[in-house]
Amino acid sequence: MIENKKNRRTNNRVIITGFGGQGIVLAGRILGQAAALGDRKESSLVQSYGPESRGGACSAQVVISDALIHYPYINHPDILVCMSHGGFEKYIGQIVQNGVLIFDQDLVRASKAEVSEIYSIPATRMAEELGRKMMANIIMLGFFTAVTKAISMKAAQEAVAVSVPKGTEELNIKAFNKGCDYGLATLKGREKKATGKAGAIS
Amino acid sequence: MIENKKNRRTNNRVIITGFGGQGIVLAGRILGQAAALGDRKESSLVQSYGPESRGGACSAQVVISDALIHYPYINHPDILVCMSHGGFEKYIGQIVQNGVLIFDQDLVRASKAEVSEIYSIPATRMAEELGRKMMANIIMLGFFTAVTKAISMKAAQEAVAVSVPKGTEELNIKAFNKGCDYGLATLKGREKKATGKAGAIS
Amino acid sequence: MVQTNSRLQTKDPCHPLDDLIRTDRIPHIWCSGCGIGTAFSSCLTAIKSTGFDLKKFIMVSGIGCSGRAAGYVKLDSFHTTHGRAIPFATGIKLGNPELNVIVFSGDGDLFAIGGNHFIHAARRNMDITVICVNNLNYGMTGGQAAATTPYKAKSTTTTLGNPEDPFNLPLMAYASGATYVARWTMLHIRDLTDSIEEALSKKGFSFIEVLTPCPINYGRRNKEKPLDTLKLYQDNTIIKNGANPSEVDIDFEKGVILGKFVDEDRPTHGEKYDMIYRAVS
Amino acid sequence: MVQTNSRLQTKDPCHPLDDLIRTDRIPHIWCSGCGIGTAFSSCLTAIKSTGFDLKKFIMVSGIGCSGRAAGYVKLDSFHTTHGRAIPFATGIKLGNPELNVIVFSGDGDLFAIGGNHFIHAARRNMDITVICVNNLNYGMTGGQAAATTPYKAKSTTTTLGNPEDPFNLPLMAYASGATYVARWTMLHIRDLTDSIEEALSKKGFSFIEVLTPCPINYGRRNKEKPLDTLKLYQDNTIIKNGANPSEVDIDFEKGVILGKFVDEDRPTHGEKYDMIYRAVS
Amino acid sequence: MTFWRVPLDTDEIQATRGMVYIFDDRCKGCGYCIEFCPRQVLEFSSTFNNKGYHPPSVTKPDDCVNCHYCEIICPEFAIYSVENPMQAEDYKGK
Amino acid sequence: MTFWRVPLDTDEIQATRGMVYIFDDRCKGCGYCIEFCPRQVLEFSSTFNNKGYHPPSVTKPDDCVNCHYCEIICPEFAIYSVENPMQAEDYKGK
Amino acid sequence: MEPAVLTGEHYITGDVACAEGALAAGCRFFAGYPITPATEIAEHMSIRLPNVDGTYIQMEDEISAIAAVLGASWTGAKSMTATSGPGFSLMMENIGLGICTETPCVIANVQRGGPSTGLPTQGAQSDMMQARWGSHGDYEIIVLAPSSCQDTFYLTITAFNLSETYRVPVLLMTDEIVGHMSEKVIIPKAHEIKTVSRVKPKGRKDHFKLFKPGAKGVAPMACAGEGYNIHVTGLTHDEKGYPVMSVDTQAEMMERITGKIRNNLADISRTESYLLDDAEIVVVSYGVSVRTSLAAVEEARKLGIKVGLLRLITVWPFPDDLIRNLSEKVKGFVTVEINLGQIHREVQRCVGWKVPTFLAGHPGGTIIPPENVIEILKEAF
Amino acid sequence: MEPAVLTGEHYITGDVACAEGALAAGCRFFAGYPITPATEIAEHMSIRLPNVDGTYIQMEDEISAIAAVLGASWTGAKSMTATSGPGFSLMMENIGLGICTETPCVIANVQRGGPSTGLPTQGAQSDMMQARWGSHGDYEIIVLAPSSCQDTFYLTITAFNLSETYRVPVLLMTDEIVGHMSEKVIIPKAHEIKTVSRVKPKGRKDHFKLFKPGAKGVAPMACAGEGYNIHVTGLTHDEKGYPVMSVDTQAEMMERITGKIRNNLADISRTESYLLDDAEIVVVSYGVSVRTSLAAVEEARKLGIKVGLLRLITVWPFPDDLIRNLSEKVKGFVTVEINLGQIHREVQRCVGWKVPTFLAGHPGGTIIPPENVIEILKEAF
Ligand SMILES: Cc1ncc(C[n+]2csc(CCOP(=O)(O)OP(=O)(O)O)c2C)c(N)n1
Ligand SMILES: Cc1ncc(C[n+]2csc(CCOP(=O)(O)OP(=O)(O)O)c2C)c(N)n1
Ligand code: SF4
Ligand code: SF4
Ligand code: SF4
Ligand code: SF4
Ligand code: SF4
Ligand code: SF4
Ligand SMILES: [Mg+2]
Ligand SMILES: [Mg+2]
Repeated sequence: MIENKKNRRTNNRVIITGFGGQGIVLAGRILGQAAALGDRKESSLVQSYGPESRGGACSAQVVISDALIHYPYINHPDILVCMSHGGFEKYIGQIVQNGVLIFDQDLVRASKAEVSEIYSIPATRMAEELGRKMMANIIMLGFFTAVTKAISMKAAQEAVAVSVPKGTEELNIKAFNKGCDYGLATLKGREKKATGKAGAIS
Repeated sequence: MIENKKNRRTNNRVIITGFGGQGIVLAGRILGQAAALGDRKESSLVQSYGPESRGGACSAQVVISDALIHYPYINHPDILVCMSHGGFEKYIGQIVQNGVLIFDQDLVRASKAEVSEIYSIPATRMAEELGRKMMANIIMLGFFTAVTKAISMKAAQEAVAVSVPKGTEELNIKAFNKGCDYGLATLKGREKKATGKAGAIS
Repeated sequence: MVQTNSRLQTKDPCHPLDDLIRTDRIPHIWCSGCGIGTAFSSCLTAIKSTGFDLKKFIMVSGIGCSGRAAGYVKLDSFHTTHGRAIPFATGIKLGNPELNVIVFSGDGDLFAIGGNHFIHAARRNMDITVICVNNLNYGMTGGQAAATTPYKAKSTTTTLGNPEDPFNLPLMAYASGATYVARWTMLHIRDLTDSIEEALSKKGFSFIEVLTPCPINYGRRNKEKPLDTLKLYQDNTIIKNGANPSEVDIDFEKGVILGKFVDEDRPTHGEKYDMIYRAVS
Repeated sequence: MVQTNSRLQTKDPCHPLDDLIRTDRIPHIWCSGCGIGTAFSSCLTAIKSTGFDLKKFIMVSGIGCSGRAAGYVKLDSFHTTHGRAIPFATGIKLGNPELNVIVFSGDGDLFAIGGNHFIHAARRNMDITVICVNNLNYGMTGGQAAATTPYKAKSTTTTLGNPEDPFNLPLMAYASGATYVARWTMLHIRDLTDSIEEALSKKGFSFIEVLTPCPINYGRRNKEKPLDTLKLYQDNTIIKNGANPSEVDIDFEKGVILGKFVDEDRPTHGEKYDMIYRAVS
Repeated sequence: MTFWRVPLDTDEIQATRGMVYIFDDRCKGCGYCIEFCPRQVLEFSSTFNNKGYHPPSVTKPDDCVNCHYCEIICPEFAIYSVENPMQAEDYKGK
Repeated sequence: MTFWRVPLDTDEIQATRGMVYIFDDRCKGCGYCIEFCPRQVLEFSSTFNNKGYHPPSVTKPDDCVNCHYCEIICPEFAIYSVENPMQAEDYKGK
Repeated sequence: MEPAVLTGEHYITGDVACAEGALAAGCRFFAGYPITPATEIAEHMSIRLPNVDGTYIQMEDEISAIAAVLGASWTGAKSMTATSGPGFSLMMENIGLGICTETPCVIANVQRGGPSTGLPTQGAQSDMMQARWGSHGDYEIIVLAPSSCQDTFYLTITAFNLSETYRVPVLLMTDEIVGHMSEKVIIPKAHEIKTVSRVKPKGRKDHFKLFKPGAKGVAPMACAGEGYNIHVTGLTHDEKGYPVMSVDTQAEMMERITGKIRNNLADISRTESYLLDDAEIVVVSYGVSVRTSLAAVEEARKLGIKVGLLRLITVWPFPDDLIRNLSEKVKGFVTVEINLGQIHREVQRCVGWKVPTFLAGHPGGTIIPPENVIEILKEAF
Repeated sequence: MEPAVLTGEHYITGDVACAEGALAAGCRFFAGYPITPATEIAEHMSIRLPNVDGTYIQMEDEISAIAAVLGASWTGAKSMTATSGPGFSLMMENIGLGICTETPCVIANVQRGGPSTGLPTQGAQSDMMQARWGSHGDYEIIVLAPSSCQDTFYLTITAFNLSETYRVPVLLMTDEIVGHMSEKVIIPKAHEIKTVSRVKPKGRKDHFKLFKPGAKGVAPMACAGEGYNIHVTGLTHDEKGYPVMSVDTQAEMMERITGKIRNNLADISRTESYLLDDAEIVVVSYGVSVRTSLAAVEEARKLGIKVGLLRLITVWPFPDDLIRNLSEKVKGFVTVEINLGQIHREVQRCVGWKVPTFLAGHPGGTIIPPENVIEILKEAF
């Protein structure tokens, strides 16, 4: 599994899911934009949401590809990002064999998930600590970028900066970096563990 | 010509024409109704009028027939009744060879008409004399009934009685009879003339 | 044929408003005794009196007898759909704010099917002048009850009497935000003309109700000959400028209040839009 | 999970209004802090208080967040098209005059697209009760300016401020002919409930405006947290029954006037129709 | 009912001498000009116009004060008045 | 700002003892009941409900006067109060 | 109270016949807005309805008229409105609501020349495709076209019956010519008139599902005030009537509202044929153009042309199979209609390119003259 | 003043791309009424228009929105509105006025699931027949369907250009999926964008006829305030614009308003083909379903199925001849669209029964999965 990381695929189908009001679609848009404008790939984002302005199930599907994207919907995500338990339950069965699951550890009870690669972060809690609960999505995006490398850090940060409300750029970049750092730390921890383990085995 | 009279055809295509406000369509309806309900024939009435409530060109086309009427429009009227000069000019060219022309002599200048059988009556003037200018149509109808015999007198009077506003039945029947009398007198006059003429020739 | 009482007849006698009407379409469709023509003529006189560039006057009508006005005025003129003259006029005004936009239409058009557009244009203080020919019924379709038909009046759809109460149009205009509101009858021609001229010269949403006879459809069913109606206009009206709009409902028994009821200055939609949205270059 | 402060917990705790809501559809779609739920709940309490047969109450809504109410009430209920709740309700009332018909809908639904139906139903004095949840914007579509949005307020379509002035809804209702007109906020719950009960018990066209927060769309863009809005409702309102409707426009700086403004008795549409058209056997 | 004969704004109008022009074929015979002329200058003619209406005719030419009321009340643009440059005397003897 | 704590109709409501019921999963954590309870009976709980909101919890059970204000202001049908048949004494010692 | 069924012989217009047909069918609510040439239906209803314990209201526009009709229908009253092109266009959104909520009602469109204000006092048949496709979204609808005054009387009854049977708005597409023409109309005795009313639910009120299909795929209909606590919405909804925003619920709902029409074609589709048995050429027509067609067919037969007439009484759902089958046997088709070829397209679609298809049409203002048809028959075959 | 053409690369939704396309085409007036999923077009226009000296107004409903658009167009401003199904239905009457008065303007319909309120936040393509037939009376109209955000940008420009060229309302039929999806959109330099404006009259103002056809059968257009004393009516009118209630004038007017579209098919009709040269089966599609179709065609080719794609960029006027000609060469057709077979009917009509035609469709809520198409391709051929 971990070997993959260095050689991360450049075509990715990402589903981000959560509640209305968490900024799921914005996260998807930043991701797509980073890929398309920053990393100069093709990318498409489709969203799905219900009649509720807040609290309803909501998802963003981002396809990142080197080739032109015909069909923008995702039946089997390579990467699934969950910010609600409902979203997790809905999509977890569809993830590809060697897919990646990322979730907010306070909002999702992902115990039973059978996914090869799993990352979690207390994004909402961290956002609350920053005093901006609605920046959980940006923290998550930082984390996502760090652990998946589906988009470049630079592209991601640039996309964050132009996508958030004027005046909040700095705070959002800070939130992004927080998520990012958490991701890098997680990776480091795992590498260590893996090395340790490998060491133990070899 | 005059011989025809006794043997008046029972299928008639009648066009009545005039201005909006003269009761042209009502006259047509009474005629059609008399034929259909009184004389138990088939009859249809189609009307044509413009955007004006008053004063615009207006016509009623009544087909009276022993057989079911498919096509209710009239290209070539057997009988043309004119209560405006405009209507006269529009339809006079379409009248059948041995058709009948009837007109209000104060409103139509029918000098040049090449029709075999022609009758005229000062219906509007007579109505004005009755103090009810808007009964000119009923006077005309009485005249029409008398000279054409296209509908029976009884059917016509019944139809008048049920078609006019409540309370005005009597006055209208009176008007109808006035027109009728005028028609009978006209016929008589012609017969005399014809006899005289015939006498003169023979 | 033209008659005159003078030996000195001008060669080509020409009605003083002939330059503002499409003479090739005259006589118009309005019935004998119909008051729309008088209201229309008054409006044309008012347009002239403003002295503004005639090229910049636009008349918009909806559908109805009154709505035919747009077809007779020799200005740029629009005969739109039933009830939609005001939003169409709104588009014209916004598309080219230099134009003076007059809506000339009927009570049914403006207040039955078109009522919503009226109240919203008034609310926005859209800079247009609306002249409503109120003949108390739908003339064009043959005399059905309208939202202005008096309680218990007869019409083809209320043969035993109208069970509904009519709107008080000046009150509706005032409540919606109109900055100029007046009512006249077609008999009060000079007042009417002055009022229209004043409304045209004033910025903002102006509304003028003109009572007119519809002898053919309303009059006939309610036992009013044309001259009877004009007599009502003469005898049973009271001119009371500044009257409270809530007290001017139409009741010919009490007497109908005429006059200018509202004349306020508030920024127009265009002024507010420009101020908020175009201030920054 | 149900919490309580009592040891004596009833076995099946049940909200006192559960019999009037479709509990299988709860939680509803309204956002946290949205005031529609409170206005709705107040309406249900009022319905109960009348003591009338619940089978005979009908709720009709248009489209919008507020319009979702019809989907949650356990009465015969109709969620119609945007703006058309009132004419739909009119059909119900005329089809079966025994029914008590309540229209519960939003300001956009009732006064933007639906404004014409409102004024005409009021004019007719149609015997229905209209409750307008006024959250100063179109909540459902994401917070565009409405015909109730204050001048210069922010919305997704007026990002620099609304260039239009809002309607004064009670004035509009009064000017159109409503026989009962009141305004409350969702914080004045007991007044509101009493008012709705009164309106339901009264014949004729009744109109109640309820100010409610839309924290997500209106509040967020105009820097009002939910509790800020409620504080405005508490601090900057003045209860003044019988106030002149033309003086109750909404201005939180001056103070917003609440209360019952109109309470008149006029024959309803049904009464007049019956009198004129059904008197003769 | 002489009241009928006084137009609503007679006072304001300065009395001069008027020439009235009538377009017979525009007229629909409503009679408003006749009824409201303050000087009873007009009467229905007996002739019919193209549309079958009786247009007004000028029966008291000398009495016209050019008040324009016939002109402005006419719904048909069928009548108007202009100031008469001739002296009243000119009419005499006609 | 104690003013905040007085509901608009406190006067009218007769003070008795109340039992409050809270449906956690209906609550959307708006805090209106908490803010407007005249006796500060309620506070936000720290737990999350199904939808991720913090429903109120009863922190001063004895103070509830069964004024129903929490019940009627709640937009979610998530809280209500009933009269408490128990004596105040019963709570003591809990 | 007057009798609702005016048994006897009458000489009346198509519009009045429509109103009398409605009353005979049990219509007790009419909401309308005046428009030429449909106004006379409203006017007649305004006089007659209160005398048969019904209610007439003139609304502020056509949108509110159709909305009120839907509302009244939900109280159990058989309801209708009548309009012409411009008003019909305005009704489109709420016709969709009627379809989606399966609300029985009848809408008469007395067609006049279009587009836009067009020719208000002159006839046309140019709203026929609009009748089928004028509201947004997919749906099926029932459309009938009368060709005489007598026919208008009966088809109005049929319209109500189909509407009640299938819980669907039914459109009566008449036109200015038939609407304004007068003919003898014979109204039979009340008991001779077959009227149908919606199926009412049985069983427990609390388990009732307002949109659960019963016989013929049509759900029994509870009404307002009957204690079922019904909920009715124009959102995509399940059998209970509750909104569910899902592709599956959408598919199920669409199957319900289109299936009940598509699967009952034999019951809904009505045609009449004249001299069709040995015909080599088929004239297809409907509404007032049938009169032209009959005249033309009779005339052409005299000229020795083997032509017959297929009259569509039900224009929608379109009798695809019937026309397709006919096309196997004949040499060609002529569609006669007062428009630029709306139903002609459908004939073409069903015929394929197997045999030639012609149109005798024009864009409105008057009936098609029989000569136009005969000319085509002579030249083309 | 901001630049109207935001040259550069953007990651934006189809709705925003539509708004930017409009601005780039020269649109300076927008009147709208919010409705999901079209609201974002209005929102974007509300911000952008005043900065390019244009005007945005939110009207009280969709009827007034389209009326204002028509009014503004007559002042010379390129004008548009945007809506979705329910609002589109409400606009039908005044779209007819636009057609009848030959008023250029663009109406975007971001389609969602119908009928009625349906599925407001979910996509469909089920207003395609309504786009053609939704207003009363006969007419022709131009309808374009974009399938990506970039495409939406360009087709909005095309919509304005065609609208100005032919003096006709042009409908941009997009859908929730494209409208709400985000993709890279490249906006070229202003001078690289070809925009067309209506032909203005020359010559004497007093002899000008507002509806007298010029080049391509389209009359040069004078606007309000230019001194031509124009008269514009929705009644049947002559070349001068004056109402004339006659069958002949109706025929002439109809020839003008339909002829200018029918006779310029080659210029108006736009299609794209993919792998069609050797195709035995033709997938016909438009709008967002083209994406499904492309995916399906590529997949099917891998399976050895000789299939190609015909994409309709202009859906109406329908390319009858193109499809008919294709039908001579291939074994069958599959129409892919998110509805119950609206354009499929047209394909059938053009193909006749020559070769089989299939539909890959469903009644809305989401895009058609490519698998559905492949299944048909595998099973049927
Ligand atoms: C959408 C629509 N509905 C109805 C009509 C029919 N119609 C034409 S004019 C009119 C009423 C006109 O009344 P009003 O505006 O008062 O004008 P008036 O004829 O009285 O001057 C109606 C209902 C129409 N043309 N369009
Ligand atoms: C004909 C039509 N136009 C537009 C819409 C979109 N729409 C749905 S709700 C709404 C506004 C609702 O505002 P309001 O009535 O104030 O309700 P709120 O959501 O604020 O409670 C709009 C414009 C629609 N559904 N139908
Ligand atoms: S019908 Fe009435 S309003 Fe219309 S022109 Fe005649 S008199 Fe005037
Ligand atoms: S968007 Fe506003 S009105 Fe709608 S539910 Fe949320 S808070 Fe309430
Ligand atoms: S101008 Fe006309 S109204 Fe005045 S006096 Fe002369 S004729 Fe009479
Ligand atoms: S007012 Fe005009 S239309 Fe009437 S009679 Fe006098 S001239 Fe004729
Ligand atoms: S009933 Fe509710 S609001 Fe009142 S005191 Fe008790 S907890 Fe507080
Ligand atoms: S008022 Fe209701 S929703 Fe709000 S916090 Fe209290 S219980 Fe929860
Ligand atoms: Mg009127
Ligand atoms: Mg609102």
